[in-house]
Amino acid sequence: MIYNIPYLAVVALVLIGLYALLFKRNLIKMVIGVTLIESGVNLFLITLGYRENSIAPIYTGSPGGIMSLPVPQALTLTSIVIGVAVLALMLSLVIHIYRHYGTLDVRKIRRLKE
Amino acid sequence: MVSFEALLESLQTGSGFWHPLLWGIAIVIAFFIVYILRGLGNKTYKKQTEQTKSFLSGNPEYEKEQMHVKGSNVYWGFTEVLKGVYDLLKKMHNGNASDYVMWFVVVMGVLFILVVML
Amino acid sequence: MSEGMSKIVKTIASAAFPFIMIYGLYVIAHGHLTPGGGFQGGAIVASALAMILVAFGSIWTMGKIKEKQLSLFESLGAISFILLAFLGLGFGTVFFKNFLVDNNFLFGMVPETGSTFANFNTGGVLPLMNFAVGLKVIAGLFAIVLVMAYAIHTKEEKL
Amino acid sequence: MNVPDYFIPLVVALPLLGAFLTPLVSRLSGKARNAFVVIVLGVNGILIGLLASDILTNGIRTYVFGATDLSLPVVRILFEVDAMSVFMALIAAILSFVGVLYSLSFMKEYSGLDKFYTLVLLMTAGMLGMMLTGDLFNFFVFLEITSIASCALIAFWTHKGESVEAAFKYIIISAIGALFILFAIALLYGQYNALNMAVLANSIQYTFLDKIALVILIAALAMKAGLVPMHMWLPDSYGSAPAPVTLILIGTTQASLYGAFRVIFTVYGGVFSDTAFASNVIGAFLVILALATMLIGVIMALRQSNLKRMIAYVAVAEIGYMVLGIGVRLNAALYNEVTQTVVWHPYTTTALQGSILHIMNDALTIGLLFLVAGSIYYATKKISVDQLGGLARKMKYTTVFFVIGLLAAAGMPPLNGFVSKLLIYESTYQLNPIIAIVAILASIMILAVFVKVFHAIFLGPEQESLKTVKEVPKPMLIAMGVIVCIILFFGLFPEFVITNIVEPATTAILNHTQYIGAVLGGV
Repeated sequence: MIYNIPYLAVVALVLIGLYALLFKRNLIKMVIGVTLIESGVNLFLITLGYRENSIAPIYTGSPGGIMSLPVPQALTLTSIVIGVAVLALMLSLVIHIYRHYGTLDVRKIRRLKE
Repeated sequence: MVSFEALLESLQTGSGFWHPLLWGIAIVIAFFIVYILRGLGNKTYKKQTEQTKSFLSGNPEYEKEQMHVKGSNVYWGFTEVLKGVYDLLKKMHNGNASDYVMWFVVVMGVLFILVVML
Repeated sequence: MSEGMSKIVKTIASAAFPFIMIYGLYVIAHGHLTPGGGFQGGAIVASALAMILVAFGSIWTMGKIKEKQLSLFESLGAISFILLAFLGLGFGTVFFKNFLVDNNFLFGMVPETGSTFANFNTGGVLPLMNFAVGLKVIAGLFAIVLVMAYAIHTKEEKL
Repeated sequence: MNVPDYFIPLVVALPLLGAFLTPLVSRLSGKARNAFVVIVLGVNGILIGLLASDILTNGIRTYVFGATDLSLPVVRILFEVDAMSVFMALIAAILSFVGVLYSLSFMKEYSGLDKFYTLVLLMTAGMLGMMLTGDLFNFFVFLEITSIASCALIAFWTHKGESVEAAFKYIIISAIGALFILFAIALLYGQYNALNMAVLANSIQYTFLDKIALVILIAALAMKAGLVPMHMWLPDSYGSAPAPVTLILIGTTQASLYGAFRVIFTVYGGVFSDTAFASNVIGAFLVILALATMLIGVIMALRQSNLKRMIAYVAVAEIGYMVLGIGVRLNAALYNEVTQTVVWHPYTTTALQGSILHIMNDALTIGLLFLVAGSIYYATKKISVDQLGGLARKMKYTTVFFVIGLLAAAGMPPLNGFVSKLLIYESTYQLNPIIAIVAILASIMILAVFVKVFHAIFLGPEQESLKTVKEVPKPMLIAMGVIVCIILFFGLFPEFVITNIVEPATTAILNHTQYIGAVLGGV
């Protein structure tokens, strides 16, 4: 059971992120929702790479024994880098939207519809 | 390089075929027929007579600029008949970013039920 | 934010800045030996720069460094990364080939397999790529933060 | 023609290098930058052409990054190029080259052009990476690169609120889609310890987690490709972006569609050739969504007054035709009790051929129509069909291009849309006549939409406000002319195109064992 807690956290993070995206009206909160989903997925990747009683995959002065998988960590890092870029882009777009619309309410930012 | 014969092969679709040369000939013939028909009409066409004026059920003709039907009005009747459909679609395309995500979740849910549950 | 914060904050930020900077550069330089590398170290350095930005205000920072210079550094970092990949094609016949490894010259040592002590002079092109990525990340992240801070400032001015 | 191995990474690396060199080159002068970008994309197009001619005759090829051999296939980054990949890469090459050529004069009066061209090159690199990669995680990375670059390009006109709004919606959709794709990739990785598509396809078991991964991948890629009811971002972003950006955006949506092809027919190819039931269910679902896509696309297009939005809705409808091929292929799978295998009717292959050919045709025709809309905006600064009229008097080349585009989009012979749609109608009719009827109806309505546009914009008397309108400059006309030439070629010589490009692509996408064998050596 204790090993399932990270997976439960993943599900919780993704669901909270989706909740924020679906039901929160503030654009900043929607952006936070996206980053929450991203954290959930990253946590999932990291958890997949863990092996019981393993050490970090660094050879420098390592005590020996099982190492956790380095590949998911590399994937997570890539995903974090991409996440930073997406986050920066979303926030700058929010700044621009606020300038044009004077509001951050997602229900009022609907000039493009139908 | 591409040989010319390779270009001219015909496409078989099962119940029909497509040959570039045949189609080319057909288009030329069609243009020829159109030209002849136009020539037939051209003979009896006389400029600056009653014949060239349009007849609008006896109503006076407006200036050409006023007669141009604007883009939004072209399919007025069609959109009027399908008003119910359009109202539904308008409700669907409401431009709310949250709803865009909601549709994704809905489709994922339906596919989940179809693929995993069944 | 545009005016900068109090004298205390400015002094402490100036004092902390070199340490964070050195730590970030350490992480970049040791990317091939420890967890870390170009992006992580670059993010640390960029956060140090962001601290200075918050402490001293965006106008002061804009006076010191322009966004154009930053984007120049950013593209230099990206170009050196891609060029290293292309050099792999030139020297080793394969794209991204680690052509520097095993030459006993620059980062050319091959470490023993298994648990060893850190030998900085290993890794082939990896440290160089880390430097390139680090440069790009420092410039890129700082440019983003700077432009955002400046954009908020111009908005305040308008109202 | 045989090309050396390094052409494969060069195709992606060259635009990437060009993208980062562009800010430096543009410090010299604007002309130097323009020439540089055009040369980079032109050379890249030639490379893709050579690579395509090699792959189409000699078959599948792989390229391993950073090593000469594939000692560790599970970890190494790998490009795997088959006929389907190069088919898509050809589209990307055409679209990006024409888009840049067009923007030479279209974007002239705007500032920040070095960033514009950098982003265009980045987007091209990302698009090509998605099409050529043989690794699911790489696919995700390139998908994100493409999304970020294209989002920044959609918001290029930051002085317009609509552009920024569309870009925000686009990035939300892209981020969610890409994150869920990453989640699905993680599910697959956790089970099979591999990210390589060939390795995954070789070892996939269709367990419970695989089913979830399939659901997520199909839904997310379909959203990125713009399938109803997840299409709403598409008219927003297509309608608000600058015209050349829209042209390249078509390529990115089709790259996502290519991802769906790859996932369904390659990664899950082995699953679907063992069990017919799952394939039938997903196929039926995709067919229904494809039909809805066609109908809703055209019905919404009919009442638009914004020209670019209208074409964008027609683009949505065209996506339906492409997905229809996948759906029909999956739905018509039959389990043969005697031989214990899944068999397909030959017409499903024809349907898939039609769909794959339609990917190319859609890129060309819808792209041409967007370019025409951009030309009209460039010449008149108006985009609403209500404010336009009588433009045929002033812009005769543009009018001709529009007529060709509208006939091609509606599937009139002898233009390219006819061939692919004919293949789709004939093959889907054998599955269920209703599908073909709906497809034909949608085609007719596309014609109706464009006849309306043609009447409203080009015909009629000269408008008072449009007296000073001039024909657009030469680079834009050349860009449109290039597309028109390709359209005419595809329309006149369909058999040539189908035997030489589309059939190899269809065979490649359907033959997942060959794809696996290229990496694992004929397991």
